[in-house]
Amino acid sequence: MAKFLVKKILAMIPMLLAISAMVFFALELTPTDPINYLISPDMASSAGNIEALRESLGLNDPAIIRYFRWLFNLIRGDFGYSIISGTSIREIIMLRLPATLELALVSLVLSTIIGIGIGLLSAINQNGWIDYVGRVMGVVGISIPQFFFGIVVIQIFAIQFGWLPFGSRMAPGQTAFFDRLHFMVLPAFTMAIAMTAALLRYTRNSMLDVLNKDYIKLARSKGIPEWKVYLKHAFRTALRPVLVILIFRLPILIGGSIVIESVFSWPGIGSVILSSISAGDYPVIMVTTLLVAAAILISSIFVDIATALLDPRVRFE
Amino acid sequence: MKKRIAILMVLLLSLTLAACSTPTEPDPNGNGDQKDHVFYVTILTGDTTDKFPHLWNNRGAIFQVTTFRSLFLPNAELTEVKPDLASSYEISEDGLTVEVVMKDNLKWSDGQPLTAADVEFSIKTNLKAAVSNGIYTNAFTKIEGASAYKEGSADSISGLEVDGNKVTFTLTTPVGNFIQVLGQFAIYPKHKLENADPLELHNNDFWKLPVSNGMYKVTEFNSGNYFILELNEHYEGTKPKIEKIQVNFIADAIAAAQSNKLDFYNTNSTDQISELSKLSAYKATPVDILFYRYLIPNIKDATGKVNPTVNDVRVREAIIRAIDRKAIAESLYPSLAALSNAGVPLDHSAYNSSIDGYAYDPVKAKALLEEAGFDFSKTLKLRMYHTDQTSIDFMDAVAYYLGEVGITVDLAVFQGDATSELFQVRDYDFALKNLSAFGFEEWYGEYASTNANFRNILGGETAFDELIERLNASTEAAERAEILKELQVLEQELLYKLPLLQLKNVIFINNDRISVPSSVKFGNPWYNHDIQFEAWSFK
Amino acid sequence: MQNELILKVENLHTSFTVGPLNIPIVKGVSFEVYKGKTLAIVGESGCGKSVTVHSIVQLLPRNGRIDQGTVTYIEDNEEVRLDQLQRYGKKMRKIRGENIGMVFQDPMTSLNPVYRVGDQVAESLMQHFKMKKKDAMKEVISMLKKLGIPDPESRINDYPHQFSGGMKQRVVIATAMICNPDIIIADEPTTALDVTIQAQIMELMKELQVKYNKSLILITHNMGLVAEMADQVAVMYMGRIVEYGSLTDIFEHPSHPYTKALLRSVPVLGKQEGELLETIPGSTPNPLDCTVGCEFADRCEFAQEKCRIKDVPYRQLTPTHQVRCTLFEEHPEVVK
Amino acid sequence: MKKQKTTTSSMAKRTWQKFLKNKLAMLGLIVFVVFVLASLGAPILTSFDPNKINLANISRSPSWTHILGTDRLGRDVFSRILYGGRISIFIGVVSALSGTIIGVVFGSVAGYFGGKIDTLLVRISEIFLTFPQMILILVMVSFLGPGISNLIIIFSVTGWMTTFRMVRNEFLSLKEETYVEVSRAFGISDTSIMFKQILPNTMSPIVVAMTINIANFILQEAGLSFIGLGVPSTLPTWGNIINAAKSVEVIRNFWWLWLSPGLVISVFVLAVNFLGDGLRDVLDPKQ
Repeated sequence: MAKFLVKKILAMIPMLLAISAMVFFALELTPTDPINYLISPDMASSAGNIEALRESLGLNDPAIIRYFRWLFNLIRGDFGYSIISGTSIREIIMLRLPATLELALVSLVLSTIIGIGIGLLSAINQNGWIDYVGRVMGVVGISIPQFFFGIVVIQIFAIQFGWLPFGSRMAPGQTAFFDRLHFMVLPAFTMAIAMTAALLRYTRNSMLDVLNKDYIKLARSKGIPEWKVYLKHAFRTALRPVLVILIFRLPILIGGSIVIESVFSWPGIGSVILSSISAGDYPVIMVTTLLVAAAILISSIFVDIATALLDPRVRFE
Repeated sequence: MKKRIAILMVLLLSLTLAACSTPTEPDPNGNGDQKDHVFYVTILTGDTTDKFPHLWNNRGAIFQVTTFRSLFLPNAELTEVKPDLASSYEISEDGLTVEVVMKDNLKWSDGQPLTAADVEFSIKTNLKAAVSNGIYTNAFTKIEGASAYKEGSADSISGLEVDGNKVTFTLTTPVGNFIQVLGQFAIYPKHKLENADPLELHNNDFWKLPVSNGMYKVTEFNSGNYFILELNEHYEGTKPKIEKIQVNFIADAIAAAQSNKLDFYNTNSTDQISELSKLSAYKATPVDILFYRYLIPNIKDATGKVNPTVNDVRVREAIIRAIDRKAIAESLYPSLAALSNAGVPLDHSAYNSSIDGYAYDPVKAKALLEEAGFDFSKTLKLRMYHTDQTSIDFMDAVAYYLGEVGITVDLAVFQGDATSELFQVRDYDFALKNLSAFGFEEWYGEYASTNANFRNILGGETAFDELIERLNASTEAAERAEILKELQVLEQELLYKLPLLQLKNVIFINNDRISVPSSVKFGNPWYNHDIQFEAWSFK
Repeated sequence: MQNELILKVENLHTSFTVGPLNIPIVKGVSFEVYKGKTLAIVGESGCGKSVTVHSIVQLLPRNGRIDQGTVTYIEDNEEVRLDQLQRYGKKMRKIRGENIGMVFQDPMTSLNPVYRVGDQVAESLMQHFKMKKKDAMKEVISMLKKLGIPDPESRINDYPHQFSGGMKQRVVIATAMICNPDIIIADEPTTALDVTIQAQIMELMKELQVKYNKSLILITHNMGLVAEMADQVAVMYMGRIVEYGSLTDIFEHPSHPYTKALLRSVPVLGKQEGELLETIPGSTPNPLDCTVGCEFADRCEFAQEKCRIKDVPYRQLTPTHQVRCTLFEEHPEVVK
Repeated sequence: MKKQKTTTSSMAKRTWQKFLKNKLAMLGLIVFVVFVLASLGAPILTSFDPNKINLANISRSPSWTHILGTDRLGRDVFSRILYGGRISIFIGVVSALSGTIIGVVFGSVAGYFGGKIDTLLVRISEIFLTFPQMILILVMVSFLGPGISNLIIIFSVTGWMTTFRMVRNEFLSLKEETYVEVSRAFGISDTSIMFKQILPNTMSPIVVAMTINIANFILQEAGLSFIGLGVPSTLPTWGNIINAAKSVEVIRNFWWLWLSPGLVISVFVLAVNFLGDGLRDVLDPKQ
């Protein structure tokens, strides 16, 4: 297993290098002066000082040298600066990423429980009423725009009933987890909805697929109880493809958080990405993209591990 | 569908209940009685959230003016100054020598003495800093020897002398607002920042827990969440009644207001104004500030290459005449926007009422376009960098009005960052721009041939240069008014910028909790001025 | 040799619901299985052989349903009506695990890929005899040994994908045999295997059946296999048994044109599957199109008008031999 | 040959009958057609110009004149939704079409030729599949800029992978079939075999995937416009109309500004998805 992991991680490195090179040279193509990655022209005091900074930072060097310097800085955790606010990108990410991860994880858990649960029931009761409800839910969930769903729940639960706050991550200064739990309810549910629908559909299809397999028939022919057939024989095998999308969903949730965070004024990485794209803050866009790419590569390793754990055929290859 | 909704409702409900069953809203400062004696202010996340915002760019936030002082303290109009760190000043007759005397026994919040050396250090560092508001750079480069120091050919500034508690500035040309600029310029502690790189001063770790010189000092910094200001025992002035200020980094001011964690806030967003006005606790005070919203034409670049679409002044006049600025202002910014015809507001004493103002007149606009031989088959590129809904609505309306006189408009938001797009890439005919100005000098300074940015779109026209120089040098009110009137005639004639509106700012104070003396007058919230914070108290 | 009846199927009708349609798949099938004997059900794919046996053990897919008929299992002179039991009820499950073992067509897909082989074989022991895992494993090892799997002590910890096809089928047979059932239903047990392995597995099955006196229901389309294995033969076409008799009846006196056609196409053992159909003209009709008369009429060289217009009864040729064909109208009808 | 023709037409007839019986799919088809017709017939259904601002009449709630009210610039919301449908549906359909074409071409090439080009294309599709589509789209928007044609390009470039995989898999299995080998033996060109012989056999899953893609792209256009990075604000699209509803003030006070476009998007996308699912049920031989 350890060898397997090391191999996977080593295979990740050229991938990351390639992506980082793409990111860097894409950055080079943008119309922005690289000095703007450090100092917003609006805030700049004078051309002379900027030139001095440019020289002292080696921005006049050839691109290839700058690429490796940039890469080296990235590895050291120095991600550069936002053009717009002048803040270090590392600080931005350190501050905002936890908010997004928190939201993403909560909605991941929610949608996993609901999605897999209903998907399972739906498959077991194929063509029954649960299945019908589940299927309609599956389609409706991927059809309603997330932001619209968000607006609707804000209108109902925050404005009409006033039960829940309509935005933000916490009341000012109240950082304790339980003090701000109710801030998470609406965004987490809204975020979970599309994913629940997708998981539901996947689980249902995967289960139906497995239920048609001969080994289910064989299991039944052994005379074991139905629940055992479903949970022990069918679900465990059906879980593998579901798990794959489940883990791959985490980075996708970060992408999805862009809209959710905009609706709920959630101060996470999604709103950073959005505001940096609207403001043309390329360094932030690129670094976050790179991070998401890294996150995906890492989660693909997790997918491999999970698949290996679930499926001996993969483990013994 | 119904079932689905029902299931969702149940789930949402159960989570709601779970959330509510946790102890609701415990008073974080739980002293039993309902009032918590913390003054709540906010910074919107989106700004830097891991550091105290440095003061050489924006200076006017309430937590900035109460922590850091300048040599002088301006009034709300920013015209007169009171002593602050300095006790007095004197300007020579020719306006070239300025003598400032510091108060004695001043101390930083860490107990170290605050002396003229800190002033000298701050000005020298500012000249080398990469990030600084243009008003400081403009004023300080006029000090004798400043350029040599900046370029590194001299170790000290010959025109900046410190003698005990007296600082003497020798200027190369008179600077009309030198004292006002010193009234804004925040003094930094030399003993803390001496070894910092001026180019990256704004990112220095000093700002995580800065040593201050105002009424308050920063005592706790919780990155991304909040920081706490408490009384600075080394402050020599009147001790404020409010003992603690909490500055929260938040994403949404309305949410903070609804949770009663917002005592002071200022904004020019119509949505926020409308929402906050609905909360009975808040008292709104609109303030007139120099906040311009205007279209800039991309006429010609620094090498003289001309953009034929907008080069003809008749086209520019036609465009300003085609837009019903007044109707847009009234419907989109009710009671917040005023029509703007020039750099000087219409109700200002220096406004030149003889200028035309180019009122809404689509017929004339069409005639002008035809007269100028405008090519109606061409698409006019209209750009903006604003992403808030009101600005988008605003520009949609502008595009509509231009369409009404037969111009095909391509309206879009810039892809890149605003400054690069406006002055380097320059792929547009007209762009919407904002300017929040300290004084008229900044509005007119944009016309100067030396303006590093605008010379790229105005081609370095020198028509304004002489008047601008005179304005910069003049301190006398009547003389300034004369110059301003001339400038207005000139700008109206040349139309290098198309003024649309001026926006007010609205200050909201939580009237249920805070009492503010009636003598307090609010000015431009972006700049340092006396708000008598020491007299504010809890009700 | 007096035969002891162990399973009796009478007039079994099974249909599948597809959308709004109810498609009859098995139409009035009757046969008997005797202790220690082999019944072979032969026919082309899609003729309803598998559905018939799945109906017996109630392992039909969700949309399948027994419409009428009886399935009686006789254990120690006690008759159990399998068709009346609850599909996944306790009794039915007990019968499935303990009394009737099943071997499916494709060993590659019959074993759950994610569990160890030993666990899968032991599962029914633990379920039905409440055995401890350790004891169950001992049983499994000895069973695998009987079935000729080398080194069973270590192989029980392997996963299915580590076995070859033939070995997998032995494991499946072990699963079917482990609770010592009376009847083994083998649904085309060798179709998916290599030719040489086919022979081995069949030999093994024959040996087991004889040695332990099991009854075997063998489903196949391979007449060669039938000749080797069966005591009784039922020839099925389109959901009906068209001819039913002892091995000699069918091979020495084939009567139904379809049986004859099948025999003409008897391949040498191991001949390719596809070649069978080439000798019978036409293709299998849509089950929905066959409502009255003989389903084979369209492909039959002796077809007459009467084959198509009214129901064709079974005729008794000899006491052990029945056929459903209009060519034998001089023989008495089978009375049911 | 003649006989085959009758069987195909009876197949089509049976498929159509099956489709008619699928209530949800029929409902989807009807809603789809109604919305498309309503957008195309906008000038008949409303006399308001969707872009005509009327600053004297802003943010009015629904009335007989303005059945869905007016927006913050006094434009008629009903008219904007009708005209907006043209652009939103156009973007969805055209992007899905061009994405399908890319997927089909790549998929046929990869599946038919196999080898290195197959590995390369599969790798590329995997990268596109695993990367969050929203971020990918946003990054591309930040380089290409917003606008209808750019959106279509971006959607096509980021939405071809499902079709690609399907077509590739079909090709991989079909190219081994006898008729392909015979055609090859007769010297028929590769392109002709690919597009005339094999491709028709893969049509039904392609149609299903394309339908689902239409729904996806309409959702994505709405999402992008909602965050202000889609179609320029001067053009009405469903997303642009609801874009105005971001502030709490609008959500609280001007429900008609977000409820009607939101419902329109949801209902339309739902209809297309039902249609797609229905088509899958009807066309998929496995069912």
